[in-house]
Parts: sequence; structure tokens; C-alpha cells
Amino acid sequence: MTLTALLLVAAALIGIGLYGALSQQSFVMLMMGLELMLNGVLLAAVGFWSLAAGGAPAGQLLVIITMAVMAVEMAVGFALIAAVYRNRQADMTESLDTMKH
Amino acid sequence: MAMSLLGRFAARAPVPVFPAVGRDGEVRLDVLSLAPALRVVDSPRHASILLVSGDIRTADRDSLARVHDQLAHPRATLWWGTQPRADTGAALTVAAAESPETALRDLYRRLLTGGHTSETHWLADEPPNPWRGRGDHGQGGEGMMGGVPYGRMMPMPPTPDLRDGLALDVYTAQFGPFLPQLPPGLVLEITLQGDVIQSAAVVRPPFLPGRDASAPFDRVLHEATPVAAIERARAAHHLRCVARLLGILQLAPQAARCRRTALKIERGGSIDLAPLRKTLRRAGAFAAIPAGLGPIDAAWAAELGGPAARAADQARDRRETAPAYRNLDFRTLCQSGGDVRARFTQWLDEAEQALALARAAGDAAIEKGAPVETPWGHRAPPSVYRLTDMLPGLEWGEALLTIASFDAAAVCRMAPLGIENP
Amino acid sequence: MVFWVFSAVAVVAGWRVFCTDSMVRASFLLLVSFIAVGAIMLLLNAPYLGFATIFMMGVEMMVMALFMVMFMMNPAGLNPMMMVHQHRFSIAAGAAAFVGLAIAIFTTGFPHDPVAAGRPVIHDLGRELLGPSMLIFESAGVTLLATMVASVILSSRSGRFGAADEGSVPPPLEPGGEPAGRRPDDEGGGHAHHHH
Amino acid sequence: MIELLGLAAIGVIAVAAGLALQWLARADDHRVSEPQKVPFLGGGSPQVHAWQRYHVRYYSMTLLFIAFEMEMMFMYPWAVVYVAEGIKALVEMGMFLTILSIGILYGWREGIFRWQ
Amino acid sequence: MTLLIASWIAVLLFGAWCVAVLDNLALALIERRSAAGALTAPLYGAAALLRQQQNRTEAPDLLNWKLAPALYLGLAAAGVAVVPLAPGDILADLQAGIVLWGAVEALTVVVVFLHGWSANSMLALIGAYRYVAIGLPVMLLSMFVLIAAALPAESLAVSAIVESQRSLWNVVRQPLGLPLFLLLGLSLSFRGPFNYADSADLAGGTAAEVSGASRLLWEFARLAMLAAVAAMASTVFLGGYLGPVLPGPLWLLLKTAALLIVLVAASHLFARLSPARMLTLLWVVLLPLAFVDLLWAGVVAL
Repeated sequence: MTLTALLLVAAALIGIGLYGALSQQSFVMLMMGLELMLNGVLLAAVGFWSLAAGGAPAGQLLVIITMAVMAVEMAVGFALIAAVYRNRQADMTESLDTMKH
Repeated sequence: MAMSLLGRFAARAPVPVFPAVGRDGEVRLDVLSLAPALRVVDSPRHASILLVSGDIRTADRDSLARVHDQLAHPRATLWWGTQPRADTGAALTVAAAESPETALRDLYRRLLTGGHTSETHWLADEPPNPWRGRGDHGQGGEGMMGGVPYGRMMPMPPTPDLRDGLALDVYTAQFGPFLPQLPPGLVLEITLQGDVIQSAAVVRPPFLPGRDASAPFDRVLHEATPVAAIERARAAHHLRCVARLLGILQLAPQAARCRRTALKIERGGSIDLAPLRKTLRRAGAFAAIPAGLGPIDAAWAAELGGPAARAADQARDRRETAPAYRNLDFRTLCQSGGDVRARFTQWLDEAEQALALARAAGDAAIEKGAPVETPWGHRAPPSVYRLTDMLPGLEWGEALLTIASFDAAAVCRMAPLGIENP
Repeated sequence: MVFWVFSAVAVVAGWRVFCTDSMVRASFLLLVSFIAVGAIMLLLNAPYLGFATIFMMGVEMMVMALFMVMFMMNPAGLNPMMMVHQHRFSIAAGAAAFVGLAIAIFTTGFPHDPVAAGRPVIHDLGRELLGPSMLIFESAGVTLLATMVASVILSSRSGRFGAADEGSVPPPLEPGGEPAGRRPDDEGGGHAHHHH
Repeated sequence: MIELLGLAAIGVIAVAAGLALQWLARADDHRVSEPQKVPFLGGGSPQVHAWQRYHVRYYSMTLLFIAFEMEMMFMYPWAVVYVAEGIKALVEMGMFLTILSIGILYGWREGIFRWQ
Repeated sequence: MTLLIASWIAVLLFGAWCVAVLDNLALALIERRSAAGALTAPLYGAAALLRQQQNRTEAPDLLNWKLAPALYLGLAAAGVAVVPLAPGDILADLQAGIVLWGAVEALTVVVVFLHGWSANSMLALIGAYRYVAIGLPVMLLSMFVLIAAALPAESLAVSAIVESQRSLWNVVRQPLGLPLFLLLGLSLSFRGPFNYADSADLAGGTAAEVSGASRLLWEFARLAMLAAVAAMASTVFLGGYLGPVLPGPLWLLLKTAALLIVLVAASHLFARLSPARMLTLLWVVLLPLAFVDLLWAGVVAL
């Protein structure tokens, strides 16, 4: 288990996540893509912390902050989805085209 | 070898019975459920034997077949005090007056050790709608929401929710007549959004309390009947209603204790209900019923009569003026509130009072044909107030509590046919 | 070896998230991906972070599943479908991201400084939280409070100023058209879905 | 690593045993007939699949929960150094929890713990 | 190692049987009937379920349906793996043992939800969703009390928490912790007042459509989970293997049995609130109690 291998796995997760975030039509699936990208970030951060930074405590804190970002993103994201659905009964990104009019 | 050993072991387990309760089948099932060798279960999937107790309405035959077919193999049916289905061949029957306990044990043993073959299905072995091979993947559906994937349709179009306006899918289905937590016979068509009821309609009403010439309340029509017998029957009836409600509060052993007490009371035992009441209070049974759930107003209460009315502060009781009760210092008990908790308390209060009256009555009797206060209020005519008006907006468990807080006669009067059905 | 197993699980589960039809399966496949990453963290001498990832993500994916089922049509995927747009572009973007990152990984020299075997990593983290990074820790608290308040305001209907959707009508898809919204005969509000 | 091995071993054994039990017991099962597959509703037969856009009545609570649960991530490491850091740790965590409690109180006032 | 694993499997099986027997005894006591056959009934019942056909519904999520009970059992087993039998005698001496418990609780919610979801049946679905509503906030309580228990030990490892109780058991130092943690036991195995998943008003809830060996596994895992919680509670709050005269494992066994009696009694003695009211109770009453427990433990530990 080398850092390079680890980062490759993280890169794969980020790549798949990016694909998901760009391609999915529905909000919730789009958020899954974002989460998967953050998953890759988590893995890379722990890898750096463990194998390249000699266990500097700030590395662990970075992981926790990333998780906090995920939690915030999810909570606000879902709240927005609920609010949008309540008013427009839409759950697709494209249903919000009307905002442009 | 190993299998037969397992089978012999299995045959010694308590018999898992799913009851399909028909007309007049409920009380005797309550008594039977106390037998230690049996276990009355809530879902046919958990049962090996379907016990049909009481006559099944013609309209319920399909439902019975459906429940029968839902039992897991090995399975068998026992008909208790009713005519078996015509097409079932050599059906096992037990007369209404006998206890089927031994028959059930014996049937279960033979079922597991190979002496009785597992019953086959009664309904046709085909999916509800033809679906195979249709749609993009042969799943029977088309597009996103079309077709009949795997034989059932996709959800109904959403309607705005009663509570928070979020328009999500609704689920409409008929519940009953054999759902253990509904009164026997009651079939409701319920529309759910999540676990909250959006609308409900009665498809078939529950069974009215039967007229049984040997039961005290009907005996009084033909002959003079001791007050003690009448009051004991009242206490037993109320305790069985309490037991039904306790089951929904997840208090099964306390419910069994209520049923056991009811049986002892009917057999003439002199019982103090205070310890039972204390147990229930400590279990939080009163507190667990939400305050103000299922309220009825004065007019509604007056129309229903009986304990439900007295729970809504309507002090009407025939016993106040009945000559037989004159020396017994009878006083009408009432609750304020008229909600589920009040009805629950009223049943317990009246059961206690009835036992005190039975003790005090000595050999006083009610003469033949005299009007007597039944334990369940008026039996007829249909009320203008609807059970189904109470249910929308309630969570599933709360709705069941509300229904269980009325006795079968009250539910019957609030559930007439043909009005809600468009 | 164990690392490769978990890596494979993480990547394959992450990929399957976007292939499955059932929303519940998709959420929990993502959870499987997170659990595999958590397990790798355990292998990397991060005992606390590994289990913490599993429990945090267990909860988050549970909530994710609730919302997926709540707002997606055909949540169980009984009618298989593929709801994607700009598909080729997305695949290209994902692949480009992976290749770009991989090149960066291979061309960058990383210092080799593994965490010492007996290092009390959980203590380290605790001291960091209460010492140098105290401000981060407390501002995380405020951020979370803001998140809580915002999500409650946005998601619940009732509030001080009445129902959130009072008087609201879904806007039309075209100016002057009928109010938008789902009708059963009108799949997804009139979008072309790619059925595969 | 050895401690993880024990955990993994017992977890895998339990899950495998569970799956094996269900698989072995399948051997002499009857075929499941179509009427047997109908979901139990006490005798009724549903028109539609139960899988639907299920109206979760507590969705606001789950969002509050996600944000609140994040604080656990900070609390575990805090607990480890608590005695060493003393009163300072108590005050800092007290502040942190107070801030988050305001969120809970707000949510309660908005009625998110009721069924929506 | 092999011996330890074998003994854990024995503990799970024996523990589940004990809980089932205790259940029967409690029911007989409350119903005021004789308790004849309480010892053997669980075994015969298990044989009966093994002989029963395993049901399936129309278009279920079969993979998850079969996986859910097995995973649930796996979680119970994993939870019990961090409990030390005697000093140094522990299957998984994790540095972050109580965080593992957090993960077990979170994944239990997922597994129970999957069990109810995958049958594609309305009553099971309601049970699954109800369980999530209650299971999530209950988890917070247990995490707070476990963190409180970790304060005096200055470690997240379960073995260190036991050793920190040599002078005084945590149940004395932080008296609110044990009852709050026992609530978790009732919730994780959804019994009595916390039976929101498999309740009677849903005709068995998530298990309403399940029969045969799958159901046996599910019910067994519920019992094992309760036993696991009791073992963990006796370790964290009652000093685990610590005790005079008798050998350590025996002390652990005795304490676990005592807690199991309490848990089983509580699961039959109390009525269940409606889910919405329980939710309010958890957030508004019990969570502040957990805060108090933490504060109390913090002040005592200084």
C-alpha cells in the first residue's frame, strides 16, 4: 500500500463522482456524485496524513472538516430540494429552467 | 433423518395460529388465545394453522382465501364453529361449543411430522396482472411510471398532503377484514401518504355483537336474570375491549391478563380490578394515549350512547332508573374529554363499578323483558357521524387506537355502507 | 492485499451507484463505498477516523436514502431507466479528471514520512482541537448551527410567517402556459428521458 | 492490525453463518405460489406497489440530526484529552454544545419533532 | 484466537437463548400464568421456524432481504467483540472501541430499514420508516453516555474504560449513563416501548412478510443484539470483569445477566408512545439528560 496507489484510488473515486455530478438529472443523484468526490478527498487526505505528513494532527482535522462540509452540504441541499419540490413539484435540475425566464 | 428429528422437535413448539375471525367468533377466540400451547400471531406469514372462527360473510370469502394462501408451508386450516369452504375436500371442523385446543395441537403435530400434507393454494396461481415479457426489460412496465411492472401498477398520482402540503405518492388499499388490529369484519379502504391517513372509507362494517340466548343480555329478554350475571358480563366485555386497545399500545402480556381476568369474571370469580389498574397505570397505558386523540362532541356522544357517551360527559344510563338497581346505590360514572383516553378510562371505571354492583347485588334480579343497559350502547340505527371522518390526518398507530377505542356496536353504527362509496 | 480488496470495493460500489435503478440500493452502495474507505483508513493507522467515517456516513446515507425515495419517481427502480443528461460529456469529464489526477500523482514526488507506529493519534487530534485549532472547532459549531436553522427554515412548511408554500402556484414551463408539475400522463414535466 | 482481524473474523463468520442458514433451509422449501406473494393487508389486495415516493413525516428532523451529529466527530477526540486539558476543555465543549443546543431549541419551536 | 471466536459464538447463542427464556418468564409473570416450558420453548420454536417455508413477496429486493438479517447478526457479533472477558482477554482490543459501537448503531438503523424496505409491502415499509425516526436520535443518547464514560479513562478503548473503574464503577460516578444506555438496548433490538419496527399494530412490521429460516435468523439476531448491549453496558458502567473473589468472566456474566433481566422486564412493562411523541421526548427530555450526564461526568472527572 503505497501513497501512489492510494491516491490513484482516490482519483478514481473523484472521477466517478464527477461523472455522476455532471450527468445525473435529479438533484439527489447529483448530490450522490458530490459525496463520492468528497469520499475520494477523504481518502487522499488520510493517505497524505498517514504516509507523507508523519501524522501531523492538522491532517486529521482536515478530514473532520471535510466531513463537516459533507454534512452541511447534505443538510442544506436536501432542505433546498424539499423547498423546491414543495413549491414546484420538481426534482430535476432542468425543471428549474424557468428561473431563467 | 435429521429432518424428521427437526420435525418432531418443531411439533412440540407452541402452535402458531393465525385467526380469521368471522361473525361471533371473537370472544371465544379471546378465550382460546389464553391456552399456553397456542400462540396467536399477527401475520399469516408467522403461522402454520389458519383458524377460521365464526361464520365468514360471502363478501369476505376471497379475503379468506387470500389470507390462507399467504400462510407459509406447511399449513393447514381448522374451521371452528363454521361451515368449511365447499372445495376444500376433507376439511377439519370443530363445533363452536368445543375448544379446538387439542385438535389444533394434534393437527400441528401431524403437519410437521408428515401425517397431514400441507394445503395447496385456494386462489389461482397466477400474478394479479399479466406482465411477463412486456416493457424494455420484460418487467411489465413502460416508461418511468407506466405499465404493470411485476403485476402491480406504479403508485397513484400524487395529491397535496393534508398535513404539510408536499404532494407525494399515495397508497390506497383495502385493509381487513382479517387484520388483527381492526375489529373483526371491518374492511376499510385507506389512502395513505407515508404513514398518515389521507382518507378512509368503509367497505364492509364489522360484526355487531351477536345475540346469544345464553348470554345474560339476551337472556333477560326471555327470563328474569340476576343483576350479578349482567354486571359480570358487562365487566368482562369492557375488559376485552381494553385488551384490544392494549395490544396496539404494545402491551400484549397485560392484554392477555385482561382477557384472563374477563374469563374469570364470567366464570363467577370475585376479582379486584385495582391491581390490574395499577399495572396499567405503571405501564404508562394512560399516558401513552395522546391527549385529545379521537374526540367526539356532545351530539355525537348522545347518538352513540353507552360507555362512549358517558366518556364524553353524557350521564345517561338506564340503570339509574331501573328498579333492580335502586338499592344498590348506583351512580352514573362519567369522564370529561370524550377522547380515546377518556373511553379507555371509562371502560375500566365501569368494569370496576360493575364488579362492585355484582358483589352488592346478592340475588337481586331484573325481570323478564325489562330494559337493561347493554355494555355497548345503541345497536341501531346508523349514525350520521362517521368513523371515517375521524381518521384523516392521523398516523397509522393513532388511527388504530382511535378505532379500537370504540366497541364493535359503535363502530358498526359509525360505519354504514354505501355512503362513502362513490 | 487487503488494501486492494477494499479499494476495489470502494471504486466498484462507487461506480454501481450510478448504474442501479433502485434509489435505496444507490444510497447504500455509496455507503458501501464509504465503509470501504473507512476500512482503508483503519489500515492507515487512523483508528478513530476509520470508524468515525463509517458511523457518520451510515447516518448520512440513511438520510440520503430517505430523501432519495421521497423525491424520486419510481424510487425502487421497478421500471429500469437511465436519467442522465450530457452523458458523453460527463464520462469524458470524469475520465479526464481521473487521468489528470493520475498524471499529477505520478509526476509529483511525495515525501515519505509515515505515521510512527505507537503514535497516540487520537490524543493528537484532541490536543489539536483544543489548542491550535480551537477557533476552527468553535466556528464549526456556529456553522453547524447556521446549517440547522437554515435547513429547518427551508424544509418545514410551517413557520412564523405562515405556510411556506402559501399562495404559491407552480410556475409554467413556458411563459403564459399551464402551471408545471407532475402529472401522471406527463412524465417528468415534459423532459425527454433516455430510456435504455 | 491483529485487533482488526478479530473484529473482521467474527463479523464475517456471523454474516456468512446467517446467509448459509437461509440458503441451506431453502433446500426443501415449497415453491412460493403467486397468491402467496401478495403483501399482507389483512385480506385485501393492493392495486399498486408499496414502493413509492414515501412521505417521510420527520424529514426536517433528519436534516437537523445530520448537522447535530457532526458534533460527535469533535467530541470523541475531546474526551480523550479532557482530563489532561482540564477546565479549558470543559468550557470549550460547553460552548460548542450550547451553540448546537440553540439549534435544537429552534427546531423544537418550529415543530419539527412532530409528524409533519 | 480460535478459542476466543468459538467462545464468542457460544456466548451469542447462549445469550440469545437466555433472553428468550427470560422473555417467556416475564410474560408468564405479567400474565399471571404458569411458566411451564419456558426453558425449551425457544428451542422448539426455532426448530419450527427451520421447518417453515421461506416466503417472498412480489418483486422484492431479494438480495437485501436475505442480507439484512445476516448483517444484523454480524453487527451484534461485532459489537460484542470489543467486550473484554478478562484483562487482556479480548477479541478486538480496538483503540476506538466505543466509536465502533457508534458505527454498529448507525449501521443497525440502515439494516433494519433495509429489512422493512425490501419486502415491498406497506406495513413493513411503515415499520422501517418509523424505526429510522426513533433509531437516529436514540443513537445520540448512547454516544453521549459512552463519551462520558470515556472521560475518566482518557481513552476510547473499552479495555481502558474497564480499567478506569477499578476504584469506582461508572454507574456510581455517572448514574444517568446506564439507564440511557439501556434505552439504546431496547431501541437497537426494537422491543417493548421502543418497538417501532416490528410492532403489533403493523402485524409484525418489518418482519410481517418474513417466514421460515429468515425470520428465525432475524429474531435470533434481535436477541443477540440485546445480549450484546447488556454485555457492553455491564462493561462500560458496571466494571465488566472487575470484582472480588470470583474470576473475571464470571463477574461479566453475572452483571450481563442482571442487566438482561432489567432489559427484558422493561421491554414488557411499558407501553409504547406514538412515534411523534417519542421523537419529542427523545430530543427535548432525554437528550438534555444526556448533556447533564456528560457535564456530571466531566465535573467528577476533573
